[in-house]
Amino acid sequence: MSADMERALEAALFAAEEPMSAEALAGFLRDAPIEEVREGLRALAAHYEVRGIRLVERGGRWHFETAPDLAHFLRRTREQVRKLSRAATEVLAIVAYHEPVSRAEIESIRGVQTSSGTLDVLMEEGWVRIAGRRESPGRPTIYATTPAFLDHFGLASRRDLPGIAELRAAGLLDPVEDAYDDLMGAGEDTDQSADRGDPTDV
Amino acid sequence: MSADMERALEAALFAAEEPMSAEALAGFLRDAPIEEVREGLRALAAHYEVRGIRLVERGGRWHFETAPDLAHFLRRTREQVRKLSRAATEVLAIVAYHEPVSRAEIESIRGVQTSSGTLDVLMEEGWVRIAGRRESPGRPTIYATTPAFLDHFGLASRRDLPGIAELRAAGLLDPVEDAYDDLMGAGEDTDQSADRGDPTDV
Amino acid sequence: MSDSASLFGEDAQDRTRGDEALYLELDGWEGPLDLLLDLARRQKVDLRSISILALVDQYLTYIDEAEALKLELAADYLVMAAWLAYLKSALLLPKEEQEDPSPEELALKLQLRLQRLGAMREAAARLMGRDRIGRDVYLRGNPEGLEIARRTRWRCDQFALIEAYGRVKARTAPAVHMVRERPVMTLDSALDRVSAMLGVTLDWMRLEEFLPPHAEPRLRKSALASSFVAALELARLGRAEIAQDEVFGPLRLRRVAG
Repeated sequence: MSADMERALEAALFAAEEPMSAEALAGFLRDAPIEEVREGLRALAAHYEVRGIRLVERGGRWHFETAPDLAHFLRRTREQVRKLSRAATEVLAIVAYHEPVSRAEIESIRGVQTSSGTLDVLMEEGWVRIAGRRESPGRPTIYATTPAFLDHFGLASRRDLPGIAELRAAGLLDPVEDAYDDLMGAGEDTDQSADRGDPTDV
Repeated sequence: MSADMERALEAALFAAEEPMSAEALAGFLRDAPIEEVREGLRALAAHYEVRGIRLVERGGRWHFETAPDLAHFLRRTREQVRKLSRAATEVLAIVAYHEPVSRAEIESIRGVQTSSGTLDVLMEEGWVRIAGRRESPGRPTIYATTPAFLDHFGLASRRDLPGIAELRAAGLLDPVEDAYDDLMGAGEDTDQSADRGDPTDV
Repeated sequence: MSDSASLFGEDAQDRTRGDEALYLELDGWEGPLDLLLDLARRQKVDLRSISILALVDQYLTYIDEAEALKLELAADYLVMAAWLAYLKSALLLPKEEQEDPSPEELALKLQLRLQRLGAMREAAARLMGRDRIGRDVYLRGNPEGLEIARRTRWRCDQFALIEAYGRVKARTAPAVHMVRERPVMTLDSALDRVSAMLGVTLDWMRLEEFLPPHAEPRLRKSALASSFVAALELARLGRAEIAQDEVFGPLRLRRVAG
């Protein structure tokens, strides 16, 4: 078996658009003797045995394919980091503060309908999990946070989440604070409060 | 360089539908160090040197192709490349050796008007692209070659264009006016000729 | 063709055909410069050392014979012929009668142009002769393809989380709406004030004259609104008449006597 035969078979099989039989290959190679072609194919297959691609025979026809143990190199995941949407952040916060909660409870706390995609995003990210079903009419699915959630947000436990009193002290319940100010007749910030807009329509 | 790296590169390049840069390949190989990838590519290319297929670099991107000496086995069934007209081959050569180049410059070299169809054919083939406009009076469109041009003609880079170094050394890529000034040894107006920019008025 | 010297064209692409064939190839030329290049190559010397005078003669002879054969020549071939005839006569003139640019300069530039075209013709031939994909080398017939999946990683931090909860709580807390006390003139007091003032005079008065003087702006606005409604009410009761001479003009008011 000549090296030329092996090279010619290699090129022909590489360029072929579909698997080729030994007979078809012999036709390419100036009608080379079929036995030489078969021998060449075996030698070629042996050469590729240890490489990243392999020469395989399926139903009498030969083709190159990538080695199966390398399949994971042919796929690549490109990661794209994006800021979690406002809606998703709110849902995540509600799950964290109230877990376990059903979707209906989340909606009633948020005061807005929650798209199912929002919970999916949080579960895909590994921050929220399904925590079973509530033993109440309709047996709704209930959701809770995961250990990965605590890790990511730097919380030792859910007890680390600030309480309502702390939130208010931190000014995180601002719109309510303003209403309180108004009640107390805080004088000159009328214009400011006019600018703020309706705090309920968010 | 590990055998694993070589195998993984081999598989990825085999499976790829387009030429791949070392950077893109590194992305598939779990962000392997780029130097290891380059080293692997060189080793792989060396391995295939004597075989029926070859690993080649074109414009910084790598692909496998059949060895050129085996063309006669493969031509039979493969579609022949479209034959370019003489005008088109000349225009292509002028774009490649002079890029970026305006249509007026092409015409001044050929001494004949270039039909817009000629450039269209080359752009359709994917070998020539519009490379912006020249910042000179009339802001003419300028043309350059593409990575597909390098691929098709088996050029690692434009430096591989046949004879380009000799042509440049002989001044044959300079406009006639510059060459004339050089020949006349016009010492004092070198600056002028450098400023001239638009070599179309020959 | 193998070496760089051939780039200058002495042996490149020499069309080996007889002179008779030459005349039948008129369509084959890519313009007069192309014809000149081919004629120059027939001199079998480096393009740098061709004789321009001989080349001009060859070209003019070619054009003459083509015309004798009644071949149709495109205008640019004739323009080139005229220019070359001029160049030839200028080259033969005594030096002192020459103008600028000199015929030598023109001849040299023509030679430079021919060299450049020759170089590109040669380059094109060598380019086309390379191992080309689809003709000499082939790509993989049926590649499996590589797959790039996109995955989004979400970014969020503790502060954003807690702030979001605060936002939800603030939004859904029972809303308390407070109306701040503000200086107003009620409709009743406006009615009293306007009817009292109307009693003082029978003349037309502008509505603004019924407003309390020196009132602060917000009170003045309220008083204007209330007084206007009061005026309408008095008019309805037949106790006053209202006039306005033009759109947005001053509203005037007077008591209906009786």
